[in-house]
Amino acid sequence: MIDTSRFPATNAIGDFIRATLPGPAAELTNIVLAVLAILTVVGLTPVALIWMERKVAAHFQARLGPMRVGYHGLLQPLADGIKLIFKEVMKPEGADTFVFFLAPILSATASFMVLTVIPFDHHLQVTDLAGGVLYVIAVAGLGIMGVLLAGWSSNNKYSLLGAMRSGAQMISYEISLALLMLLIVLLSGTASLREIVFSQAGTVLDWWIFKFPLFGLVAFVLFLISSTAELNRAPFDMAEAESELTGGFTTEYSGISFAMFFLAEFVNMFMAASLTTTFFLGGFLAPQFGLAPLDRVLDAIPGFLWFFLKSYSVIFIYMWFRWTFPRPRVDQLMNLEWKVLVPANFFLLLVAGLFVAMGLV
Amino acid sequence: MTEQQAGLADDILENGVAMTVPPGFSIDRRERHTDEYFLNMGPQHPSTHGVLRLMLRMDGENVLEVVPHLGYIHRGLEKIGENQTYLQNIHLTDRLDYLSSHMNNLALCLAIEKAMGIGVPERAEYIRVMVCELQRIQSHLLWWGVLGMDLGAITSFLYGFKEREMITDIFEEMCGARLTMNFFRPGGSFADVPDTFIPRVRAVIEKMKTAIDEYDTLLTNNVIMHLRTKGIGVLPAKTALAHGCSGPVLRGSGVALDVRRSDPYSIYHRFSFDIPVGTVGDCFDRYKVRMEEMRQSLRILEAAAASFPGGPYRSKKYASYNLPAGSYYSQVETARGLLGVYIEADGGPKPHRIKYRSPSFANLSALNDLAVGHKLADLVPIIATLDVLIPDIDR
Amino acid sequence: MKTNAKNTQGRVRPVERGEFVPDGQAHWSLAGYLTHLANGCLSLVKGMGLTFGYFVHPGRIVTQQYPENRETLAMFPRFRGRLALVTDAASGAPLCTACGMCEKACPNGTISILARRDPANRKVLGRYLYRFSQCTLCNLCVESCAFGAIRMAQDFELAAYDRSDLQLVLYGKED
Amino acid sequence: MGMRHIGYATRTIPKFLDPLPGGAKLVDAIEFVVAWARANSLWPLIYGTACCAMEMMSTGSSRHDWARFGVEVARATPRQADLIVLAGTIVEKMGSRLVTLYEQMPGPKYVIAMGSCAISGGPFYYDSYSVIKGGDRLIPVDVYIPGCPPRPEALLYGIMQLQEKIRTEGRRNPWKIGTLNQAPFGDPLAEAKKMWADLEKSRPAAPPAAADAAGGNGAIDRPKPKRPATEQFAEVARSPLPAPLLDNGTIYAYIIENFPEITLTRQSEQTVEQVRALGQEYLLDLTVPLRRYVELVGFLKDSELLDMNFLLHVTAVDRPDRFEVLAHLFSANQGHNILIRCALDRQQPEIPSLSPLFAGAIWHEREVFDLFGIRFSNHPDLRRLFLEDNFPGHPLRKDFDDPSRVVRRPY
Repeated sequence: MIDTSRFPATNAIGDFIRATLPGPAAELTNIVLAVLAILTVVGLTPVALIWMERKVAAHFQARLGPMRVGYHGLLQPLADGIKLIFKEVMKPEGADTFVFFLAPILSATASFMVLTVIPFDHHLQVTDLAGGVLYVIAVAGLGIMGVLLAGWSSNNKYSLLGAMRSGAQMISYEISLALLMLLIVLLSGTASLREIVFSQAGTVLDWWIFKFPLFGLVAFVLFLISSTAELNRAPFDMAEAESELTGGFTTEYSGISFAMFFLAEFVNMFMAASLTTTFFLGGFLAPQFGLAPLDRVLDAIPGFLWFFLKSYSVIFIYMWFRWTFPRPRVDQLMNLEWKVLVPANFFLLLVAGLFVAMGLV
Repeated sequence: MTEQQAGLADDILENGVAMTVPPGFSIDRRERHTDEYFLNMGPQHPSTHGVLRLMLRMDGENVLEVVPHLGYIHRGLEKIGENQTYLQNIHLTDRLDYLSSHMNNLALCLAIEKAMGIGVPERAEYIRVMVCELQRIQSHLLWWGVLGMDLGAITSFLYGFKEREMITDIFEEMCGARLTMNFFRPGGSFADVPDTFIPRVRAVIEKMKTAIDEYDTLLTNNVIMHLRTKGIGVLPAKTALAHGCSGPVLRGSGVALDVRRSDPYSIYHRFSFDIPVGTVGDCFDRYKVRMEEMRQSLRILEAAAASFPGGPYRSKKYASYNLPAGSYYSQVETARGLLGVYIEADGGPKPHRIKYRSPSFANLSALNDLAVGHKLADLVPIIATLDVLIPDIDR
Repeated sequence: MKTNAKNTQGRVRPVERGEFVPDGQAHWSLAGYLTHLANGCLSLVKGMGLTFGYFVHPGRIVTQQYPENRETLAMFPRFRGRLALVTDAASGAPLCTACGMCEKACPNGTISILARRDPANRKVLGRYLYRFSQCTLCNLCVESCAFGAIRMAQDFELAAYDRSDLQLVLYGKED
Repeated sequence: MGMRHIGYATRTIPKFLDPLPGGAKLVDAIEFVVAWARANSLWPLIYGTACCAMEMMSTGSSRHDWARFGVEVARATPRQADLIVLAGTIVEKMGSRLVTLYEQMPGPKYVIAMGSCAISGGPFYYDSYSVIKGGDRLIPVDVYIPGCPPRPEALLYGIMQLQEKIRTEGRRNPWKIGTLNQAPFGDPLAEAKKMWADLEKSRPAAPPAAADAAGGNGAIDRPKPKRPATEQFAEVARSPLPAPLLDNGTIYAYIIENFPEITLTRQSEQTVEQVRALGQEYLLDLTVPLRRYVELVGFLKDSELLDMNFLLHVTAVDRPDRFEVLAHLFSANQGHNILIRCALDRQQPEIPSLSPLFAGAIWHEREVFDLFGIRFSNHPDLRRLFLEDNFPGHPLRKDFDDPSRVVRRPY
């Protein structure tokens, strides 16, 4: 085991509050602060990601992207956001009002709840559950509810088709995602996300992507594919599939309720990227190359910066996928899951079991 | 999307369940206990390429029957044409299949030339062939980009347009318009090509050679593309001929009908080019045929640019073009297939009847045969590889 | 297929269909399956390589920044932006003789030539109405003019808030 | 379009803030920010009917890249769109759908009419029985972009004009939505002529000097009309094209051998030599009696020699005393084509359908039924193809006239 004393679980602000305020009040204040911090992340991530998505897409496509709103279009997401908030909200005739407006909230909430267990840095984590992985699987599944309800309540055939596709897809891909998480749990011997990060301490080669020779890389790629599908992101955006279903489950949503789905999509993407980072890329740990002077420099950079750098790199890969590939058909997507990914995951799990039993990792 | 209730206004109700079937379907009334439902697609739908409207009889994601509804851009071009002189009609043909506007212009000019016995100078013939082949490439580039976009690969749309703009520039410099050219006249064209024409064409040929390889990397050789198009929308040669399909759709089904070869016009008979044909007749074959056609067009362009002659660009201008009474027909191979112009002249300056035999019209009529038994998502590559243009159908 | 005797250049050639997704139901074999899988993955990686190439080469960006490049943006000399009258260089008077050829040549009734009699009782141009809202910029009017009195101008920034602003009086604007 | 369309927040905020001291200033500030956001986040609806849609796509392409304005988020569903660019002609059948789309968009919503067709019907203003003469007869238009089609830069300029309009929107400059054009459409050409004649009549006979000052069209400094030298072109002889395998004479001889009652249309002589003399460019135009029409088409299709396996089109011609239905056949393998013509009674036009022979005839015959009102017996699905079921009359008949739809061209 590594020396965890280098990585205290508390941070200076929390410690200060605990020292100044009496017990329960301090805890409460700390919780409020943590929630606010997460909300800030949730609020700012989509803004950054929408800008990034549009600029990255543009540069993949030999064009410039937003240029005229702020410096290189930096204020573009802000304009979009304000516009959506001040737009008329419509509800189609025959829609189930309560469910129709509940669905986007549910969707946005689910993605935001997962972030509470993500270790952004060794002392920046709202709570470190012992069964953090289980919590992630459970809560991420809630997002499907939002999509299904949105499609069902819209009173539109396209919405319904989109929601059904999305439901089938997300439930299927949750299996391979869970299997891959299980793989990491098996390898690292813990289900706490913080502990999983610590299990990758050492050099770059100790990250699970490399530490589990070759198979780690395969698992990483599989995780990327499954999470793309789980995110309903192109090329696996069956649920929205603009050219087939106009807007999929969001067809009838306008204004702020559409903005919620939009927001959830980007927070989800960040969440998936942070899970990838945590499981495979050493989380908040600085990359170490075994060269003492360089390592010291890298280590001096705060962990959460490393975490965001790694997450955004993963997000870049998601975008890269999106702006390169055509979309498979919905049944081919299912084929991919059940005939390729699930068997491959079981195989990986088997190999991992052998590795662990033989003490190779 | 906008009219799910369309066609169901006079529902016959049976225990509160609507039993009426929208018009055009092969069944008379709904079955009470099946899961079939009707889905309206269009006229405003991203993958119907304009304002095509499809009524689908579906079972889950499976398409049982497709009924296309036309006329959402029927402008009555043939009626308007009866009230315009032949020269004015040329500018109306721009608006049939606006991605092949030069070829449309040419078809009408050929008919007028045939009727009045007007000859065309050598340089004008070269201009015609080159301009038409440029436009074929331009149209296929747009088709390729839009096909990719429909399949979810939006980047292909932008790559296709990148090269397309080069060709658009040639046209704009040559005749001042980017889309509705109105360039050809009986006996030639209204203006000579500028001096920069041949260098620009050479640049396009050079660029396209590498660009088509890029397209192959991005889409043609992409495994998802193969999964989406192979075995989808198989059109047997016999069905294709019965529907009067033409162009890449017919050639994709293995029938080597190309008007440029079988009923040559202008000076196409002097150029060497291959006719790519499909073997299976599915979306992928139609796709490959178009990709190959771009290469063959480059071949024609290369040969034409090498021997581009001087001389006049048009033969004698007439004050008015009064076709002698009679019936005249000419046909050309546009980017979408066989475009025919039939004129019934009464000796005056305006036609008694002008009829455009548009390729997309016949190609789309085979849609039901193609789509039945496939998934909703397969309609997208099927419509995209039919490459229909709705204003061309509706006229 | 029979072909015309004089027209035998080129040939009919079936297109290639590629191998890595087999047509129809291929016989299942593990080696074949894995090969197809590997080839498929390779094709995806190649596509990603292509787009990445564009991402890292800003030089390949073809975007023209329109409102910012107004100074350098020039239309081609033949560009048909809108109809304009040609005026005599010396006197500034239009060359138009109000003969009405362009009016007749226009397929869309875009042009109205409103003539009047000058004191010497000759027919002269009184007002030249150009319904830009209806114009298809087909160039037929310019071709029909025997006096070179009209031309296509290269303007393109012509958007208007009001429909009636698109009825242009090219000559003889009063009130 | 009333208050309902401007959104809940927009309506409520001033209500609460205005009474407060300095609240009006705050509302103005909010309005400024919101207007800025709206102007810079115009999501267009994917809507395009004809040519202009191609230029709209070009505007979205890498070269022009409307993403620079934040416009690239084109939505397929009207619920999320702010802007509808009327790209292309709007016909009657599409008109009602366009209004629905507009109503499905949440406010505030903006409309740009792109190109001549969307502004006024453009090339289809005269003589068209189906084109709506301007999109602003259906929905209020904010910006008009003339051109046919307008260049991408022109569309971008139009978008900038719209942004300008949105930015100045506020309580001091209330948003002026475009007006609906409800003026009855007439013939602008004739109207202009009439107005001018009236004006001329009312104009006092001015002395020559005054006329000069008024219009600058006096006799004195007017340039003499000069005809600039134009390029002269010589007549060119038609160059021969490769001949098809079968010449018209052979085809004609073969057909009349089997169908002696067939006649050559509009030819005085009816011999094979006459057909040969007409040359290869002559379209073989045969008139067949109604009773042998289908039989002839079937014969041509199945004939080993002629091999007419391709139906080009079925159409009709309106003659003063009769209808003529034309079936045009083509040999895909050999490249010759034949036009078959069959005269019909003008009162009760009915003819057997070719659909058992060619599946493609189904749509062609529906088109003829729609536009000419000719019935096809044993047709499987004889419905109108292009026009609404309740469209009065059959527009391609020469006697069709519908002043509520058609403006006749005056020349």
